[in-house]
Amino acid sequence: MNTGINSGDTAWILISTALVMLMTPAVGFFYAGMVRKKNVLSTLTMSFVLLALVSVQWVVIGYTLSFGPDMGGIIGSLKWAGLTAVGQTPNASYAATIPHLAFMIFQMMFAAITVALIVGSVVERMKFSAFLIFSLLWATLVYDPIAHWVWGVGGWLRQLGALDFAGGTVVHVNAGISALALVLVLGKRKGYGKDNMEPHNIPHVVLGAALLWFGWFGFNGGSALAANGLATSAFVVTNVAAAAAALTWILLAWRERKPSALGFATGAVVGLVAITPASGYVTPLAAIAIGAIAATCSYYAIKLRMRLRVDESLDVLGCHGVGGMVGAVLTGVFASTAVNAAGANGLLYGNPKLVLIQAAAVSVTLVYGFTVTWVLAKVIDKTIGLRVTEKEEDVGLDMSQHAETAYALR
Amino acid sequence: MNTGINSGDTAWILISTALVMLMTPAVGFFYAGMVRKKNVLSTLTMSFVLLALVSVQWVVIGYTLSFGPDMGGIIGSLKWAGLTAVGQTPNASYAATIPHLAFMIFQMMFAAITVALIVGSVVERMKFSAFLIFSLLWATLVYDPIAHWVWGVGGWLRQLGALDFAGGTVVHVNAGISALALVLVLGKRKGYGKDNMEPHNIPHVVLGAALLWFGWFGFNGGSALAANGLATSAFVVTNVAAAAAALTWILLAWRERKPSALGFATGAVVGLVAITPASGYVTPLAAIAIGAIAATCSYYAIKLRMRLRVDESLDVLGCHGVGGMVGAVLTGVFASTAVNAAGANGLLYGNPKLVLIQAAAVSVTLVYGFTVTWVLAKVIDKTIGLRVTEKEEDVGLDMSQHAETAYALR
Amino acid sequence: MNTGINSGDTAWILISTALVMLMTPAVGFFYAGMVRKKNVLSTLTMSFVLLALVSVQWVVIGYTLSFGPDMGGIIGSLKWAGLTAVGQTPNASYAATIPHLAFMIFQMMFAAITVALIVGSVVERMKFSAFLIFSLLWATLVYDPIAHWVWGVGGWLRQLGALDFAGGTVVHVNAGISALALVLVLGKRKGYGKDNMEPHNIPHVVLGAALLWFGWFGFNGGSALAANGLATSAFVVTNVAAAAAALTWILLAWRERKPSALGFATGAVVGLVAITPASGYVTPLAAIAIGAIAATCSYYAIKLRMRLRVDESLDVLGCHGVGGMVGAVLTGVFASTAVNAAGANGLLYGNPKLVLIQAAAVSVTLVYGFTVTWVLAKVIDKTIGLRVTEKEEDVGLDMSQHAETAYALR
Amino acid sequence: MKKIEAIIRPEKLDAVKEALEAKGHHSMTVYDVEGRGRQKGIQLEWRVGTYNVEFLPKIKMEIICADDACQMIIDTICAAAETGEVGDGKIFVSEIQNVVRIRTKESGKTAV
Amino acid sequence: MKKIEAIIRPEKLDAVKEALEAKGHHSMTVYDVEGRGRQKGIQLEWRVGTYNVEFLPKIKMEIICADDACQMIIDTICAAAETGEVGDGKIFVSEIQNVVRIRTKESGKTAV
Amino acid sequence: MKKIEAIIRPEKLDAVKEALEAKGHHSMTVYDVEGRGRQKGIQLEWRVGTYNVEFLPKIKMEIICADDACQMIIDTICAAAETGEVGDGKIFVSEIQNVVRIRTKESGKTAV
Ligand SMILES: Nc1ncnc2c1ncn2[C@@H]1O[C@H](COP(=O)(O)OP(=O)(O)O)[C@@H](O)[C@H]1O
Ligand SMILES: Nc1ncnc2c1ncn2[C@@H]1O[C@H](COP(=O)(O)OP(=O)(O)O)[C@@H](O)[C@H]1O
Ligand SMILES: Nc1ncnc2c1ncn2[C@@H]1O[C@H](COP(=O)(O)OP(=O)(O)O)[C@@H](O)[C@H]1O
Repeated sequence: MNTGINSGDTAWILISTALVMLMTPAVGFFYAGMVRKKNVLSTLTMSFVLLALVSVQWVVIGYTLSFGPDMGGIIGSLKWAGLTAVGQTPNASYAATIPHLAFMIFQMMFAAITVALIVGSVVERMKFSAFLIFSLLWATLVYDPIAHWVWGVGGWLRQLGALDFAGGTVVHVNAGISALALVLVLGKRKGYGKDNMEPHNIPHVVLGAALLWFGWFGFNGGSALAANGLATSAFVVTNVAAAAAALTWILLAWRERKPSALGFATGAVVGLVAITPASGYVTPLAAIAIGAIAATCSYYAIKLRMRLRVDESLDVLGCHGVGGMVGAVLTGVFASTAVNAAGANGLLYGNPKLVLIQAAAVSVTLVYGFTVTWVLAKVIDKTIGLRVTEKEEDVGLDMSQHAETAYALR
Repeated sequence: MNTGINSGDTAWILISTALVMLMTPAVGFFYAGMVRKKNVLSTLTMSFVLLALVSVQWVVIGYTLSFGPDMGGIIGSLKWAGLTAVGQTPNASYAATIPHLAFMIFQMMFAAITVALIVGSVVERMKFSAFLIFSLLWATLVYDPIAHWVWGVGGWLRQLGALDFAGGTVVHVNAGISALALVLVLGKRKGYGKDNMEPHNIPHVVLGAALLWFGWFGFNGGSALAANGLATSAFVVTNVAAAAAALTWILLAWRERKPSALGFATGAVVGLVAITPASGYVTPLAAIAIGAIAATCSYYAIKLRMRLRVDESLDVLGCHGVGGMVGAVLTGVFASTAVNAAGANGLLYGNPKLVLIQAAAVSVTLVYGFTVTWVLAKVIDKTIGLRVTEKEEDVGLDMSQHAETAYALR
Repeated sequence: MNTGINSGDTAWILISTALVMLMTPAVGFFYAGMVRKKNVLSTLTMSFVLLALVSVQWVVIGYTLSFGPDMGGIIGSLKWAGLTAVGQTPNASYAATIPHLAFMIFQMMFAAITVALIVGSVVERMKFSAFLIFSLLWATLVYDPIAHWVWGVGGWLRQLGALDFAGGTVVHVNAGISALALVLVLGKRKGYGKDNMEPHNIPHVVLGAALLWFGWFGFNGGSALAANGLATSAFVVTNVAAAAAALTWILLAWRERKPSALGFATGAVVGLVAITPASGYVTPLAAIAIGAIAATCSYYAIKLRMRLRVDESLDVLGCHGVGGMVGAVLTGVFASTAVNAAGANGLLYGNPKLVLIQAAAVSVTLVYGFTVTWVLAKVIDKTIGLRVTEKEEDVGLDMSQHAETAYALR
Repeated sequence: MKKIEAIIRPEKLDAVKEALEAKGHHSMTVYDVEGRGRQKGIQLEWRVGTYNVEFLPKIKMEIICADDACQMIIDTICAAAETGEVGDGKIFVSEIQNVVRIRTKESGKTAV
Repeated sequence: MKKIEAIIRPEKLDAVKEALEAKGHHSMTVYDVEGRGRQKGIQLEWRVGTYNVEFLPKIKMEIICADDACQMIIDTICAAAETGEVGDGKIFVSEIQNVVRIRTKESGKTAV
Repeated sequence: MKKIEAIIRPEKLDAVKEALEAKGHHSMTVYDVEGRGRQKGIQLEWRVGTYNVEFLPKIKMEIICADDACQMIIDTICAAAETGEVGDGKIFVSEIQNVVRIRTKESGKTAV
């Protein structure tokens, strides 16, 4: 009955999918802890709703655009719309030993979390309706094409030989640059740089970070699409890079003042981001280096962003964009066919060209992601408007968008 | 050594069991966020304690009553009491490729969560001691028999051909109707409809919903009892139905006022409930329909309940009962042997009879669950009393039942 | 390519590793809920940071010291430093069907959580810098050697025939006794026994306990290093012992006053601890006995500790030390080769000698753990100092060590 | 004008609010406080045994009213907040010199 | 000396603080309260339908000041806290007999 | 009768409570507030760099007492709450016209 299905691989991909699913609400808690009390539910809901929204979009059209039969290297055809022909038997081009549906839903969770990452930049001021429309369009017009280019059979970046094991460019660089584009249209929060904008609940941030770390084992480990040595290797380097980055971050902060919980959590996430593209190609020692370098770059990038007074509020670009770029480029440095025969050697193993290919893939994502997002944001802004009114912003989005308050006094 | 044990299937059932275990404290957080601050720990503890209580009950007697050698289609014999003869080798009648103990503990978690669902109806006023006694009796006299009828080898509803992949009737309809019966005896909360009964911490509700969604992959996916195409299919439709229901719910609310976080979380859970009986038999597109229909029914059912001023406090019947019924009946509509050869075709595939069988299984559960629960509740009420005193209710159950307060000021 | 790798076993060990990883932040929440509001982030960070710190230590030197080629039964050589020779193919001496890296990272998580357990004794007063240095040294000088003795190929306690399935002595007895030694040097909290030291957020404690219970399935179930009957058996007894212990605890408390959420959560953890060494060797009924006995011992041990006015603040010794000792000794009583042919029979099955061997292994751990920790603590105290200043303690460690406050008012 | 500060049991808030409402008084400001008085602390459950909490949760209700409404309000609160056990709370009365309604800038009695 | 107690909308805190700062007044104490007044309760979303919340979140600001600064402070608060809609809040003024600075034990006007 | 409102450092609550207890004064009501005064805001750690918090956590303690106990209580609080650094807080004293004990309806001095 199970034509070629391996139960161990299937178990691993299913549980990995569940782990990645958890990351979407987890990123909600990670972000919600950093906003003011009046915007907690808004932030949580903006993340969590994407799991719902993108799940339906993916079934209807997203999966076929991203992974459906290739049309000119650019996009998938509509042949798999509504999951027609996507069933319980494997699709060998993507994963020969698990049901095609398992590959489909694993990828679905990637699409959902990617959109959810963008939330971090627009918290505390974006209209819920506009956000839903933006997300639907962004998933369809930005995420799906890029996913096709990098991972789809026939996708042009894949042909080029770019390595992106679990989504450094597709997910993180993409979300980071799009977050910037969106925020440039949306504008700063009222009172930014003047009013008190304290993180209201840092334990929520820590909870989010813990669940993200946990979920990331599925994100990277699952990207091997089998429960084998490669999955294990990806799992190991994921953990080690997160560890190295978190330690690096608190040491950088300590040099200047104090090592904070917020910094620790941020560093961990940056490490997880940075190892994502590299996770199927590098050794544990390389992972330590990648984590440490990415944390340093991200740390100073956020410093710069703050000095420029851009209210890219929770640093999606600074964490995910920068982390993803550093990771993608360092994949070009540290990749080794000793880890993954199906990969390639990087600079350190005598193949400097890989760095260029990686940089090219990053650049394409930056340009495409920024441009399309900016246009999308402008169009929505001119039509239904991106932002809540000033008064709604004052009162808070929990009340104005959802008619709720997160915490009652009794 | 492992006679016929498949490691992939075993890994999947073990992790699924862990996922379902997490649902019991998760439902505690889901509920606890909706009560007043003075009843938080009471609500959390009432849920979580059932994991402990039912685990021991299940080992001693519950498993053998539910799944032990059949006696007349009605109940299991006591041959497997204390797990005698339940060991590391598979029991082929239930699951041929995993240890019998794995099947046993997977089912244990279902029994625990089912009782925990009922908590939602009695929060803020039921005596902890009475609740423990009720739960023990209910698990033994209501859950175990119904589980035997539907899932036990030789169970009479199973013979009838009723389809209940992961517990739409056994778990959800059963918990929902029993919650109603219990509450009719227990009575309303003091001040219901007059005093302020704001949900005290909606992030807790969101956390609970996120963990429930996560855990439900084990609930439904694990019910395939193997890591195969069917498990994958169940996993996929679970996610999709939850997504569709959550979106439907916030759209319904939006038409009237605002889309709330509380509504989103509720909708997601209703979708998860509704797909439960259907999850091994339907396609992803059918799952979208099931989610959307169930959310609509549940939405209006709760409206009705509120208009009737019945204090079935957190709508166990409205969410789980209604969701379960809709799901069970729609299984009769959408089931397809193309998804699961061991299932049956439903109305849409030319077999209207299945709808009737499904409705019959639901009705039996409604009648049995309601009657026995009502009698149980009456007996406990007349003997030790179901309710705390008025003063204890005023002060809150955290203080009066547990001598604790959930949050200290410093 | 996968020489002898079993995908089901690998899937199980990877997910078990992820589950154990989650336990480190989980223990952070478990502890953080019990401290005052001014020390929440300090407590959370002290736990979570160990995941990062020990992960790097383990890659560099910890794994090779613990599991590397044996030197005289005492310690591993440095041959596997930096994970040299630890790759994707199995190491048959440890686990023949999973990648060596999978075994490595599974064990890494054990090292991390063990150090994190100690946090409970020193909360609200230990300097963050001193804590990091202590942890690094303790992991290297205490944990790694003991892990080698008990689990390393050639380790002398392993040769002796001591049974410790998942770390009763290595992890729990070790952490418990070391916590005591550390606290004897560190001293009481200012105002201990006089000032108000209410647990500030009991839902955090419940969340921590729920995630610990969830993660423990990986801890014990994963210790079978395969997805088979033994893993299932370990999984089952883990759940049952936790259940029995939690129930026992609230019954003990109820006899005296009230059954609290805090007591329930504590009891559950003690049950999980106690079954840890026994989990691969005993039946579910024995697990009920072990859980109930351990809960009782631990309950009265903590009572005694409080009467002695030792500020071993969150009872690492009382919960983990006592639970681990009871579990280790009862393994000697209840172990049966019917459960695990590779184990041994205990007292009840005609082999009283096993009790002595178990007691010996416990004693060695007590003596070694206490002595080395005490010396370590003294050295750090005399050099950089273990404790924050009195003023820093007054203001709280969140502010003084991390320049943060956990919760903002708005 | 007078300021009435009533410290009451948290569980009595709804009853007091409704009693005042019934007497036609609607406006008030409330907040959570902790108090010590004749009522000794309470024992709460620790993991094992108990610990003592000396500050008990109370609610403070502040009402600004015209001089002639003062006694009625005090009586109403007393009646609704009483249980007869230690810890029922206290009412403090003081003088307010002026009241300003921010919205309209009215001041004095008409602003109450 | 006077005590000014202003009950304002939470979202106006920053504006009021800055307005006072601009007028040279820096010191104050604030806390969260809940209030009822002319403003009717608000309807919040339940899972289905809504429920009514009668106590609305407000912030109470307390300022002790010299008699002659009092009117200026009141005016500044009124100007900054006003939206013109019901619920803007109120200001209560009362007499303070003495002020002591804990650090220096100064008392009276110099301690304000 | 007098009302003493003391704004103190949160970490000094236990010390002040014990000092008053030692002097025989037991009753009080406390709550969390945030304050600004001479003490400048503090810098807290953000993910990178810091942000400024202008309102600092303080505790407000309210004690109603007979006129003759007033000075003793003020002195005791001052002694126990002082650190000598900016931010130690202030004490405000005002007049209370009446006190009512809800439980017994006693009023005036005997109710304090
Ligand atoms: N002298 C006081 N100063 C300030 N608050 C007081 C004073 N006396 C009582 N309170 C407040 O009133 C509450 C109830 O007082 P208590 O003496 O316990 O009860 P009762 O008035 O019934 O004897 C206390 O918890 C405290 O908040
Ligand atoms: N008499 C009063 N006593 C105590 N607090 C009051 C009183 N009147 C108003 N308040 C406080 O002022 C707030 C605003 O009052 P409200 O009547 O709603 O607005 P407005 O003053 O704009 O008409 C209330 O929420 C309440 O906290
Ligand atoms: N004029 C005032 N009005 C209201 N509260 C004040 C006033 N002055 C000081 N406070 C309160 O007292 C606290 C301590 O005052 P601060 O000036 O910082 O310290 P110090 O009194 O030691 O100079 C402040 O945080 C504030 O809560």
